[in-house]
Amino acid sequence: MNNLLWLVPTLPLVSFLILALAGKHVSRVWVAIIGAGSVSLSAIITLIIGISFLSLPPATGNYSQTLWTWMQVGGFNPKITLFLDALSLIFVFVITFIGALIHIYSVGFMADDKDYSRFFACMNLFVFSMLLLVLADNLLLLYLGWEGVGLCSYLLIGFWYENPANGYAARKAFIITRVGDTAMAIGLFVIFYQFGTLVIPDVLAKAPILWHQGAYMATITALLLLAGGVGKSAQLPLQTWLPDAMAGPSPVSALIHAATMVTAGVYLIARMHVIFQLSPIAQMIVAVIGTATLFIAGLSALTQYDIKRVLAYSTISQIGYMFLALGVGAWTAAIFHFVIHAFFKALLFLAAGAVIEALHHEHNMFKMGGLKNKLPVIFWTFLVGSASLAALPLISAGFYSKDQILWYAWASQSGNPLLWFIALLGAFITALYTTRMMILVFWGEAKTAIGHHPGKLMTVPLIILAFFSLFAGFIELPHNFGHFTLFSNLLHQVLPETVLKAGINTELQFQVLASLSTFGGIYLAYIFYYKQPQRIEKLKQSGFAMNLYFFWFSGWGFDKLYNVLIVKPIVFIANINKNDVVDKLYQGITFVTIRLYQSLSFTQSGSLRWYVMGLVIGAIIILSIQIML
Amino acid sequence: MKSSISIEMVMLLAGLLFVLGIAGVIIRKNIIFMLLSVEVMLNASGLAFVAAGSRWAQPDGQVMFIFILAMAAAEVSIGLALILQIYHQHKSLDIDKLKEMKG
Amino acid sequence: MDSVFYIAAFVTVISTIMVITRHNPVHALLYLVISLLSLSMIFFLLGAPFAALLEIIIYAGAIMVLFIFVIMLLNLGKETAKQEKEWLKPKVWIGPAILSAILFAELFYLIAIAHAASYNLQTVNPKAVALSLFRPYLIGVELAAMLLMAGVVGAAHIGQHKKMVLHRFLKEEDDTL
Amino acid sequence: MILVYLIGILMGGGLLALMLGQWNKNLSRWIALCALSTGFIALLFFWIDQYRTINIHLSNPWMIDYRHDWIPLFGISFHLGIDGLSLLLLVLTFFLGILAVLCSWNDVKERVGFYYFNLLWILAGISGVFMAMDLFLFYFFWEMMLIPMYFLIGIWGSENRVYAAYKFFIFTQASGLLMLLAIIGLYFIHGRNTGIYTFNYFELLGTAISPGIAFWLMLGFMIAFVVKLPIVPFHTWLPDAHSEAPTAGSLILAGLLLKTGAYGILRFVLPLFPQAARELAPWAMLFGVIGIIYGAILAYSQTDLKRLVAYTSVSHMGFVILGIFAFNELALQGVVMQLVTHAISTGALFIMAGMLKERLHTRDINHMGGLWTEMPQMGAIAMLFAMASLGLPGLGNFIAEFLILVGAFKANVLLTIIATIGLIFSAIYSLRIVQKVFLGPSERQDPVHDFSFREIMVMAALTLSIVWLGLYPQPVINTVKPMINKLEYIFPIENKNTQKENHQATPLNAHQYRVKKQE
Repeated sequence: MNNLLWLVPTLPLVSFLILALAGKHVSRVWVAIIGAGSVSLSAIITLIIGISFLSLPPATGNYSQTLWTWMQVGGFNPKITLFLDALSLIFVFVITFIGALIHIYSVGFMADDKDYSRFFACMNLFVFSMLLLVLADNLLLLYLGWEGVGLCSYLLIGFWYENPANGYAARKAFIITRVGDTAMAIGLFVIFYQFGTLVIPDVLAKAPILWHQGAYMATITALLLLAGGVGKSAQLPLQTWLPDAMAGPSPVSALIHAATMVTAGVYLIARMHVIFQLSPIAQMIVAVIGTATLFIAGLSALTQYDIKRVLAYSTISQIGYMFLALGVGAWTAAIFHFVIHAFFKALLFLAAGAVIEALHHEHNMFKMGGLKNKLPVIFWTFLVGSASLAALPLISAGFYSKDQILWYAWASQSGNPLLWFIALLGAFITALYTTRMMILVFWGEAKTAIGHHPGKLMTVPLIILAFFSLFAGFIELPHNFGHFTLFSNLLHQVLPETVLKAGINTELQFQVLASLSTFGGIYLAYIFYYKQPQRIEKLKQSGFAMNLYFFWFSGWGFDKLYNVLIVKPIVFIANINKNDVVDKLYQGITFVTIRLYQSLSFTQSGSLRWYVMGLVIGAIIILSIQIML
Repeated sequence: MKSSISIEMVMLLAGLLFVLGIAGVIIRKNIIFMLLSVEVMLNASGLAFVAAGSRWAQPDGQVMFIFILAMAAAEVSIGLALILQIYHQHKSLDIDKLKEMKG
Repeated sequence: MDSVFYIAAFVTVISTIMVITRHNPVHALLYLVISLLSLSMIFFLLGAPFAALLEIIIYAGAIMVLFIFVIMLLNLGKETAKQEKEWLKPKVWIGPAILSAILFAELFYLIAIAHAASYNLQTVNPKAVALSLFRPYLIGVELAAMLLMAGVVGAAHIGQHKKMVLHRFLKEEDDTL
Repeated sequence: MILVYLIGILMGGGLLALMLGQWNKNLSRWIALCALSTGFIALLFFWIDQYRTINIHLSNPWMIDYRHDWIPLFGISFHLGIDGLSLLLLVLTFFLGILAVLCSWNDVKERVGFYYFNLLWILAGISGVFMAMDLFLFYFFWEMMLIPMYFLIGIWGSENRVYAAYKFFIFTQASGLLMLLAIIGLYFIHGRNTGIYTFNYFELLGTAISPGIAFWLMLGFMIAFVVKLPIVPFHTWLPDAHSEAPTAGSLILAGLLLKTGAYGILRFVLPLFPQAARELAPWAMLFGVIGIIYGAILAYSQTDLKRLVAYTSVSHMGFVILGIFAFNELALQGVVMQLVTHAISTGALFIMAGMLKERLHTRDINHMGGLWTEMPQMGAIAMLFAMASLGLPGLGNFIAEFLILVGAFKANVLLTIIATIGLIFSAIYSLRIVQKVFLGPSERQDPVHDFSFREIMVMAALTLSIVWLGLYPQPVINTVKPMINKLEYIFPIENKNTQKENHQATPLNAHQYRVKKQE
């Protein structure tokens, strides 16, 4: 099955080329078939490869296929090699499967858009780059996928280019992720000079030999890679771009800003786990960043009125959970949460997209309402997604993945109670804003009329995703629910076991605490937004609450901070130096020469007597020199 | 007949005349006076040539003097013609009137 | 012999100073003639009789006459003398005078310190001059001839009274004088 | 002999175009085109058969040599010779030459014959510069490429073209004269040492010069090349020259004239004065990095499209200097890649800027906007080349910049980090171009037509080459390998062993690792 591997990324690439080059001359039906078809085909091929991978696992634990040597310069010869092992199999499966569903959905969603072929071209290019990122065997190829993904997110966020705000959001996304990419590039240089190669398996093999535990270089490299991951996965310092990235169409937000691209950072850290294990400080920083982000993003999500921005902040928060899991060494839990999160977040975004389209592109949740019986399918699928997001115990898949992270945050070797407590608080806030969203959108009286009912093409993917959001959790049950850990057995071929603290046994208590926090969140939201809305009016009076509201609403003021700290100075320098101060230097030279020649020409006064006088003075000077010598 | 005038004295005289000529050219504003002073300067140089010639008993001095004379004659004729023309156009012989050739 | 030389030198210097200081052009011209005559006297003393004669005939005789013609032609009489008076205010000539004084001082100093031995001057008879004139300096003579021809042609051309054509809408200059 | 034919075709073509230009304009265009295409095809065949035997003569980089005495008295000979680098840049010259002729097909109306005469003679000068193996001849061609470019900018430029032409000419000429001084100094020193007075490059290579003089001679050469390859203090002629030059002119200016500077450093400064070059290295790298950041910030603040693209090439050339003075194989390969890919990507941006000026009659990006709706093809291609200029992996520029940065990282870590930060700025200005020109609301009333067939051909050629260089740059790298190995031979700092051992690693496992690496 090894030789089929190259088909998975090339199919989307081929369909991208077809659509990009001949997009205009192909009818809309064919565009849909090529666009969605290619991704579904590669999903099917992935299934085939996956089955063969699981049924008879290869000896080396991975499939590897070298297409050609990218370049050969002295000691540096990266090859274009596709490398599939357990970790990348899961990622490829998620990307292609959810990608296919989203493509099918967007056939219906983008039906009346005029740039139909350009949309599918960019989406296919995105799937290709993401697959390349995940299947890359050396860091340079990974970097190629990394930047390709950044490019596609830029193209798709700014898809409706008439409105300059979309263009601005797209550029903001690209530049902030580019900051992260540059840090990662420097990390690549350090790795190359430490190990002489960029091939990931070699790097991971040589790292423990060359660096001892807690080595200074290990921490530097880990932090640089983390910076790259933080940029792409919109974690703490560089998370301001994701809420603005909601300017793109909903399928884009679903695919790129929920399921796949934003988790590229998680993949990178999981893939380079050896380096992170070598420097506990770096791993602790990953955990801290994860926790801080989940807390901040959770609170910001609480105050948003635009349905897509709520989901954006919730994505940042959930990825914070994954970073927390990676930070405390719960590698499999992070990947498990990634898979589950991909399902229910894609579902939520697609359902939100359907709601927005039904209400004539109305984004403000407070103007929606009463859709429960008008859009039943959307309601039920949205309910399942929210339940999974809020981690409703036992039923939803979200519970199993998030509960595992909470458990390891406490029980793992490098976990500590503070991280666990904030994570618990985060779970409570998540439940709060999810229920708030549900109530505002589906209950209460309808404020805007339904314009257009979503077609079959849009509802079928929703139902499939809803099914997975419910039942996908059962492939990894906690210990006390019967030892059924299919998922982590697969992953332990690649990622190390999570080392637990000694003498920890009662997981049950933590599960109960987690479910209590979820129920508490749901109940509180129910009280505030359904039972007694007047409580909110009372809250609005108190000045402090309103300041807090605006502070959280603006994403804890990061946007203003970066604006003042970075954007203003550069724009200022650019404006004052518009026509090149160095040029002034040369204009100065010309000015001096002109001034000089003018003063000399003044001596040509034209009067004969002045010239003879000059003659005499010259003679005197010459004679005096003669005398002196 | 031998004469024992020392050559420096003659050179001194020529120098003095030359300087007086230059002074004349600078001081006077009337073109004719300037031309006259130029004539004085020419004579001074002629004197110097002749003195040198006689000092080394070479005819070259006097030959040069003759050339100076020829040149002086030509120069004066053109100079005077110019003066006529200037007087004709500008109605005055003031040198400062002729200022067009300025930088 | 020396005394004659000194007298002649003295006369030349005084008459040259008179030339550059007179207001009336005719007076200046006459003083110049005197200076030329005393100069030819010095030439004679220097043993260059041919040069002395030439000086008198050509220089004093021909060129000075030309000057007189021009002065007569432009009838520079009393009013030019008066005009010269206010042109020659001390403010005008002090600067140049000082300059030429400095120049003379330097010349004097340079010539004085030369103190070459005072050989007696030999006379160079006209025959020797004529011989060298037409043997080694033959080209020089022809050139001088061409120079004179140029002088004549130049003077004739410049002297013409052309009708002064100014630009058509400037004032029309009629052909007087 | 092929070398003489190449220059001969160009010069002859130029003259022919000039003479026939009077009768009908179209003829001189076709002459220029077929002169260039014959040259290009000849070169391609030459490259292919050289490429087959490339790894056999890895030691001797010189492929072909043609020598004929010109002024034997002073030891000046008409000595042409090419190695990997010159061959590559020659192919680039003819390739861009063809594109220049194609893209100025009907936007030059008056004096067409003289226009193509100038164009071809610039190319002849440039190919002469890349081939000259005799310093005097090198200087001759260096001047020869200058004058027609002055005419090109001065006659067919836009508004204040005279100012720009003067500035360009004075800058290059003044620095060129300094180089002449250095050449003559070298000539005499060599003559005094060895008794034979010659300008031949190979003999001058071995001259023993005292470090002091060597430094000054090297500076003489460096000034000429640094002004040509604009490094920040001397770059101010480039934006003016570019914003006023006609499309073909700025294409040649950006694509080729800047490369002669880098070529000069690689050919003359490093081999002739290795010790002095090593002394200058830290300073040169510093100026390179300043160039990158300064060029980027200025590019960000421009409103004139061509000026903006000119400042981007100042920024990219900063990378070249950084790479050259890192003295290791990776960086040098990166430099050569950067020369080729920068020529293509900036050339494409200039062609499009020219097309926009032709259609909208303005270069000011504030008056443009929303052109994507009317010109989707140009929008897509502009997006591609903007991405190329910000170094998107998968396109040529990324390979070049990555190699340079990896190479420079070994030489000087801090400067490389600052240079990598420069990459962020390159992202900012590239995206600004696309946003201001193609995206956003469109307020144009009169319709603007998209690419014509000829323009599609030009753009397709450029896109194919940039993508090919991005995905499979090996042919370019192999062609230049012999030349760079020879350069390596001159700079034997520790870059022979690939890794600088990490000082924390305990000696035991470091040794262990080395042993492991051997088997």
